[in-house]
Amino acid sequence: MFHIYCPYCEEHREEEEFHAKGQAHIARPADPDACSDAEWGDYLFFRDNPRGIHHELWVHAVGCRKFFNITRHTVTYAILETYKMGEQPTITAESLARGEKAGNVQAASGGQQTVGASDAAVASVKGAQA
Amino acid sequence: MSDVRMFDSRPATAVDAESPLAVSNLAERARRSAADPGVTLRERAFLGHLILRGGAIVLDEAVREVLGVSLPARPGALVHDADGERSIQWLSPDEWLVIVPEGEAYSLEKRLRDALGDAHFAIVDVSGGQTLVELSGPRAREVLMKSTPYDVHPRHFPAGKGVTTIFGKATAILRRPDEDRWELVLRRSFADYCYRWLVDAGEEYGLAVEASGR
Amino acid sequence: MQRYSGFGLVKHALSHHENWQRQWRNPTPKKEYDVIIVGGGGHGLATAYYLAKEHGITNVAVIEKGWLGGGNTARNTTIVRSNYLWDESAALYEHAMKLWEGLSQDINYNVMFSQRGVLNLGHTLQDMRDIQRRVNANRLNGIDSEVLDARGVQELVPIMDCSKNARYPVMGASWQPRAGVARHDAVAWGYARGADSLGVDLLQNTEVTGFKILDGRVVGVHTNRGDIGAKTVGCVTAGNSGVMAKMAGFQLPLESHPLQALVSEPLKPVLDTVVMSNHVHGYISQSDKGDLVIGAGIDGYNGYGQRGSYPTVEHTLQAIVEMFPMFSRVRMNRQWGGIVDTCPDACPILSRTPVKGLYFNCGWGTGGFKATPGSGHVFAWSLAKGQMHKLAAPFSIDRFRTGALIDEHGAAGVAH
Amino acid sequence: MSQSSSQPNRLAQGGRVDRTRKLTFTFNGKRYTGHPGDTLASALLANGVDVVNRSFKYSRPRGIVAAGAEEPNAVVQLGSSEAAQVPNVRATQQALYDGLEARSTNGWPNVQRDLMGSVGKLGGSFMPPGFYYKTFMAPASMWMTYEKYIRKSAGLGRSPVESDPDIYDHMNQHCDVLVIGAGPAGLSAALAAAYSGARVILCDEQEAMGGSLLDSRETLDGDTATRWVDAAIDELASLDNVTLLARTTANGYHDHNFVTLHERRTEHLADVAPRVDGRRQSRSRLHRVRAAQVVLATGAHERPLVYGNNDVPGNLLAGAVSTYIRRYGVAPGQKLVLSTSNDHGYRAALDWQEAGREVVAIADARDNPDGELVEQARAAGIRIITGSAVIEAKGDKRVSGARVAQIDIDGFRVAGKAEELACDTIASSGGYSPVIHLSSHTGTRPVWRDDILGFVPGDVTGMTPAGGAHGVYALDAVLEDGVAAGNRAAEAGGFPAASVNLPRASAHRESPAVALYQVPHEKPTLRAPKQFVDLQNDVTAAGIDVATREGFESIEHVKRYTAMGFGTDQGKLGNINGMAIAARCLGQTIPETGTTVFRPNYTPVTFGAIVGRHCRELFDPERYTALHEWHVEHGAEFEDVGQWKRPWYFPRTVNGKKESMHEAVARECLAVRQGVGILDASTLGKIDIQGPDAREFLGRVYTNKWAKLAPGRVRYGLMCKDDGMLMDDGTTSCLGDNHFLMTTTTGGAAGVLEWLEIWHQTEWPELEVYFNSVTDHWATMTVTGPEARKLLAEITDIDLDKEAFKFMDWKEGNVAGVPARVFRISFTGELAYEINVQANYAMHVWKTLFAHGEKYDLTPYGTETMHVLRAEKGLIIVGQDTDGSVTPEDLNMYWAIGYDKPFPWIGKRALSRPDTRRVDRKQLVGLRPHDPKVVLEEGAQIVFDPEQSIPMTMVGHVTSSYYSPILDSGFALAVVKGGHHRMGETVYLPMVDGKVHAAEIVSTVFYDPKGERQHV
Repeated sequence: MFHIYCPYCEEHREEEEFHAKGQAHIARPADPDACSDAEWGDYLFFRDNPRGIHHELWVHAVGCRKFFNITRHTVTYAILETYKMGEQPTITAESLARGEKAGNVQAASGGQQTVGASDAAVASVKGAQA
Repeated sequence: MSDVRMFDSRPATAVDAESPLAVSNLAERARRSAADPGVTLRERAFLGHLILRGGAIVLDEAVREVLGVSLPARPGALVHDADGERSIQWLSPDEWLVIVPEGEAYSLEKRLRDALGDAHFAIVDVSGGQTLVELSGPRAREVLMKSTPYDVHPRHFPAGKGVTTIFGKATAILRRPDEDRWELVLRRSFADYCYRWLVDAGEEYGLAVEASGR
Repeated sequence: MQRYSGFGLVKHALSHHENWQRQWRNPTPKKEYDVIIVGGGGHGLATAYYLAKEHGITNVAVIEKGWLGGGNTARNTTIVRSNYLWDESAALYEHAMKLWEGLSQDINYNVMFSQRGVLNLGHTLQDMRDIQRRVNANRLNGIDSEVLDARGVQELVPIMDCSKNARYPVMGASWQPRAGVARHDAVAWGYARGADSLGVDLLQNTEVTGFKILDGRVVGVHTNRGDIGAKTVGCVTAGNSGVMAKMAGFQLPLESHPLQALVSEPLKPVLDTVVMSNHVHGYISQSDKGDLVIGAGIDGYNGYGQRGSYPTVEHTLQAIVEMFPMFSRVRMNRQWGGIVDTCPDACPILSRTPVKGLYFNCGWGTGGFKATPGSGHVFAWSLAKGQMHKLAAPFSIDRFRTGALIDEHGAAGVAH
Repeated sequence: MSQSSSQPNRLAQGGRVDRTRKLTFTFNGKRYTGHPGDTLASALLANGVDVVNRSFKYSRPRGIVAAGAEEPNAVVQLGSSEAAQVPNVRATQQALYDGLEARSTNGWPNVQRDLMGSVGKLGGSFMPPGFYYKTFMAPASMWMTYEKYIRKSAGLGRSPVESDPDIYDHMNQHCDVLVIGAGPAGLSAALAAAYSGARVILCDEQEAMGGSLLDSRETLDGDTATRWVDAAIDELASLDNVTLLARTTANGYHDHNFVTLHERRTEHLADVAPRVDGRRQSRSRLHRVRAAQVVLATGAHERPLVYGNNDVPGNLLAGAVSTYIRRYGVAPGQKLVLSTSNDHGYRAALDWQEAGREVVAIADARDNPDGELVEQARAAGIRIITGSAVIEAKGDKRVSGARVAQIDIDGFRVAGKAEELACDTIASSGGYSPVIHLSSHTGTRPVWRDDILGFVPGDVTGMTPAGGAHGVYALDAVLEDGVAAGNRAAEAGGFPAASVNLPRASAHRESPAVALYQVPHEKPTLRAPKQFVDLQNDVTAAGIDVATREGFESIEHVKRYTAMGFGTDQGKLGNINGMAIAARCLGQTIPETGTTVFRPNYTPVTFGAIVGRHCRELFDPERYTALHEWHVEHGAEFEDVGQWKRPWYFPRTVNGKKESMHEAVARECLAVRQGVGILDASTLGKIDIQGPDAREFLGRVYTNKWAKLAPGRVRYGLMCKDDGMLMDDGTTSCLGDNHFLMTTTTGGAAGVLEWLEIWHQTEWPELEVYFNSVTDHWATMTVTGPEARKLLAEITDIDLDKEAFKFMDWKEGNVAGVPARVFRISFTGELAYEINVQANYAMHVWKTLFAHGEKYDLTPYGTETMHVLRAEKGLIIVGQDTDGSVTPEDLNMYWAIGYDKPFPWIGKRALSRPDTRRVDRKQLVGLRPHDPKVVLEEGAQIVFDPEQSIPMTMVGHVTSSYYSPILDSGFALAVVKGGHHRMGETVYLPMVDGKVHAAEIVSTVFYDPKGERQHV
């Protein structure tokens, strides 16, 4: 069972309070009528589904009811970062592939301590990427 | 905001009212209370409950002016006014729960609205939709540990804190107004379930129920 | 191929079992095959078997990154049924059911297909409407299916709590007598042995690391044991299908989720049918070894970890004890997780892809095991003919762009 | 030493049992005695009970092998009454209590004279691994019969057939450091972490804490080790930052350091939990622990050696022999032969001799052992046969001898002539396997270490192994390792490292162990006497050999083909041996062969404990409206709608006879159509929406237009997902220009609120609007029927004049003296008022309505009547008439679709996809059965041609179908392909019983098609 840092409640809470809502950062096309059927189908249904780093949308359903994003490894289940709506991840598959240091794993503001972002976790992430 | 319709839900003349736990018949259970209870349960019915929505900066001044306390801006914070009768609790970055004595909700909402003027905010009366249950006694914390996955250890849950979390299979707001008491704010439709859960969880410690008076 | 029989067993016993042949070879990869199947689970092995047996295509390799049948084939709760709501699904699963019925004899490997019947319980009025709808559709599709009331359920499963006291009393059920369970590992091994004996190369510990694509057409695969050429590649990799699609340069409408299951300690026979409840959310049967085999729900997040979250197990056992209060003192021995690739409409994908010659068979979600023979059979036909089998055609990827979903979620709506 | 006559193997002294008190118990119906402090296993051994079970596959007699969680054989059925039955209890972990009743789980007619045993003896050779896969295939029709007998002979214990009399519960725990295992490593780790100030939980699965120290020969500070254990536990118990959990097994290690601990609270007392001060207590408790750090101090399990007939009762683990002697004061035999690959095994021989029993010989696989314990044995005059091992046990129901021979380990052969030694007990030790099960649960792979001949835990974030769990075995090193681990864990949580005054332990000189798993026999493995690897599942070395010959080369294949490790002991004894044998057969090393992933649970846990209190009336919340008590008092039958209990119908008792549902619903329907009825509609979801952009937001999430809805007005709306499929419907009222009250379906309430929030928070945060649930705040009473106005007028100050208060208006005022919002919306087609009051006053208003309603025969009705009335009007129920594949167009609700709204509202784009544009989509229509007496079955499938053969082409199905009392006929709603263009056509409904109903496609509105009645 995950232990998830809610960036709004500013503390770790049990997974039971949250619901996963699928891949994050999927914007609704601004002009749906201009989308082809294929584009609309892509928006509705097609997802990255990576084995590795996944940015995903969660909601603190039994809590502050806020939606936020989690960067999580889909094999180790290590949560590398949680961040608010409107923010961008500081850890991505690409950043880890570039070998950026664990120091970057800490989010900048407000004690938004990332979970499982120990050297070991990041190393294992890198290992899984290799 | 002038384009919002306020509604005073309380009758001008007294009529019979039933709290969410009326169906649970606390009075009957109170007669079977343990002699030396490890945990005591009491409903504080008919209080005024308001949900306050808006940005902290927008709301703070109005709350200070009307309630005489500053808006608790830290997540999980719970503050009371000077005589301890009125409280305001952080629920989310743009949401607070205000609990006041019976009959005060409407006038409070009105005063807040006046103070807030044209700002973007919302106030919603939910007095009929929830009730407050108080737990006390040396084993109260263990009853809570059986009921919620949230850490209720004093190091983690000092007085002056409140959270929305899981309670059994329902949701509740759990607060700690002071060292000796815990408060549960329960949704009306789940109140009987939560009450039965508490009675079951508390049985082994010796449970006392105090029927609520107004 | 050594034929298996009771007589053979006696003969082998007399020679102290020293003369059993390998059930399959451990071949060196060839440079090129007519068809490569990526994924050595039940579906992939069945595809290879039927390619060889029914279409005479034996220059085939099954490439498996781990051990044969090591994915969801080894991790599911082995329920086999065909009482699906929509015509397209029903036809495909019933096709599988007919193959199940003769499978042990066909492949000379006892897959222990036990037609002990499956009950799908209804606990609300809407459940019962959905059951009636499904049973009526099943009957007109030629699938054995009936509606039982609570008393009928109680007669079939005397140990279940069918009283009005339950939180969600059993109101009735659908009942498919031909449905049942099978021995999951044996399905993979049996198909493997059958395919191998027809000349198929089963390449274990061989991982596909990419597809060789020339002018939009697949010409082979890259593997950790070198490149292997092929004119046709069928990808049957269940939970990893999204990863494979990415290698080939396209996306799929799939999400891979953990699906958990658990077993009790072995018990003397106590439950003779399969009982499933969507509403209280748990399903249960008893294996021939005596374990209660219990299925849990899908975890809400994407996961390739072959494990899920503990609350899912808690909720499942709550459901089981709600239905069978007497199992409260039975003990849970082991839990595990599989990786299920789920489609938005809870139906599989059997489809061509944007890459010519590359076909995908995936998205089976929680329904994969029961479809194994049918899936392999129609996929083999499709690979052999270069066009999708008529039972597979509705399950094209295109449906997510045209909107022609086959929504098996459909039967589960909200109620007033 | 003398021995008690009733317990022939009980030593006169020693051990931690209380000989002054006797406990009586029965095993297989025979009475025995034991003492407090005994396990069932130690008491059985004390009483000289050799055969405790029959094996699973071959029905061979089996005895106790181990003293703890790794025991594979002594799996018994416990319980003195039917409801208290517990299957598959490990006798080695069951504390003895007075009155305990246990039985063997296998053996017919009994374990001593088992008929299957002879079958097993003969049949054993016909049952190689994969036996079932190769047989029982002909004829195909016989499989179900074969299976019946296979099932009968399988299984261990039996489930009770009565409900559990006991209760269980959960405790959610949080700590800085969770220490698993209270042996020397765990105790010292807990002390260090506790002194640092961290919140510590220390748990241990055994009846007493102390682990290996409880039966250790070693001294600490010159005193017995148990003295230090007692002091350490006292110290920990005195600290308020420490929670001690005895009899508590860590059974599952989940993500992010979530660990489940199973505390057996009463199983050592009785088979049904006794009451305390008259209060029920839980039989066991599951602690759900979230630990910042975990110290894994789970110790190690001893590995037996694999030799011929190593399953005959009297073959034990060497460590278990020591445990029984030193902890329980039981010597399980008279004459011992020890076979060992290491120094540690020698302790069994020394303990045995000190207990006054005869050590016949020690067969040491090493050529020149010279460790301290070896010297002690030599000094004690024990015969040591070096370079040798027991290659075969003799005996049937008890060991009668051991064949010992020189062995060539590298050549895997017997190097000399075997000598047969008479004995009744063979102890074996092949070294230790660290207990790594828990760390494996997290998905981490264990790592093989050649220096300790075992797997150690892989890395887990936030987990530190200590002591035997990662191959540290010398006591002084273990204690120090524990302190280091405890400190490391505490420091990770920001606590300062603490020093612990460790007791002095003496260091011992050891001679290195040798890697020995399967012992060679004169005959090749396939022809040798059975050499058991997994005793519970009857997996032999030969079975593994055959599996590898057949091409099962992955260890997972070997496991699955032979069933190795799938027992209730999960291969604690046998897995490493099995892996070593497979590795040898395949010509690989053990790490090349790999290990298998252990899964939760470490030891089995009752379903009840996992369920906790989430059962019976607390299985799932029952949600009540404010009027629930009235409904109960008035005899309502209830329908489960989500978690709500809603009145389904209100049967009256007329002349002592209770109405059927059909009768009650017919009466309720007519009451509404002809008089006045009342419905508790409080369960509908209600969402308060405030903000300057509220109206804009509604326009985006509903399909229809909201721009012009004036305050005081109400509108019905449809909500779609972006795939164009209907997800919810309801009315929304304009309370003020910036203030709306949305209603949702009962089942959709939570989902719709989340739906609004997700769009607001993720896509349109710039819109100024707030959503709040007010579902529970308001109670809603629908008063409907031609007499509704008259009734309501009696108790309200609202002007109900039809011009002043029109259909789809809402008004404020008092009802029964209570402030109310009243909405003129109708789900029945009749004149209707939905009265909303604050829920605390609902009962007063409801009762007042009835007080005044008597003269109008005010009739309460439930959901069934509501359904009939709305269906007569063609009003849909989302989830019944729709199913996630239905668009508003399919429902012919073009009037509620704002194609030209400026914002591309949710669901709009999808309506122009090829599939949603199809003209032959399934569309909602009415069906009028040709025979008006027929009420079509809901879910009946529709065909155009009833004569076709199966499989038929189905074109739709019935979604709602009722008898209409007002029309005195059956009627239905259905979806039919292209139905909107097929009005008047006849369709057919072939039923299960062979009947085929014919029905005409008609409008969905069956009653009052012009809608005049609701406008009065």
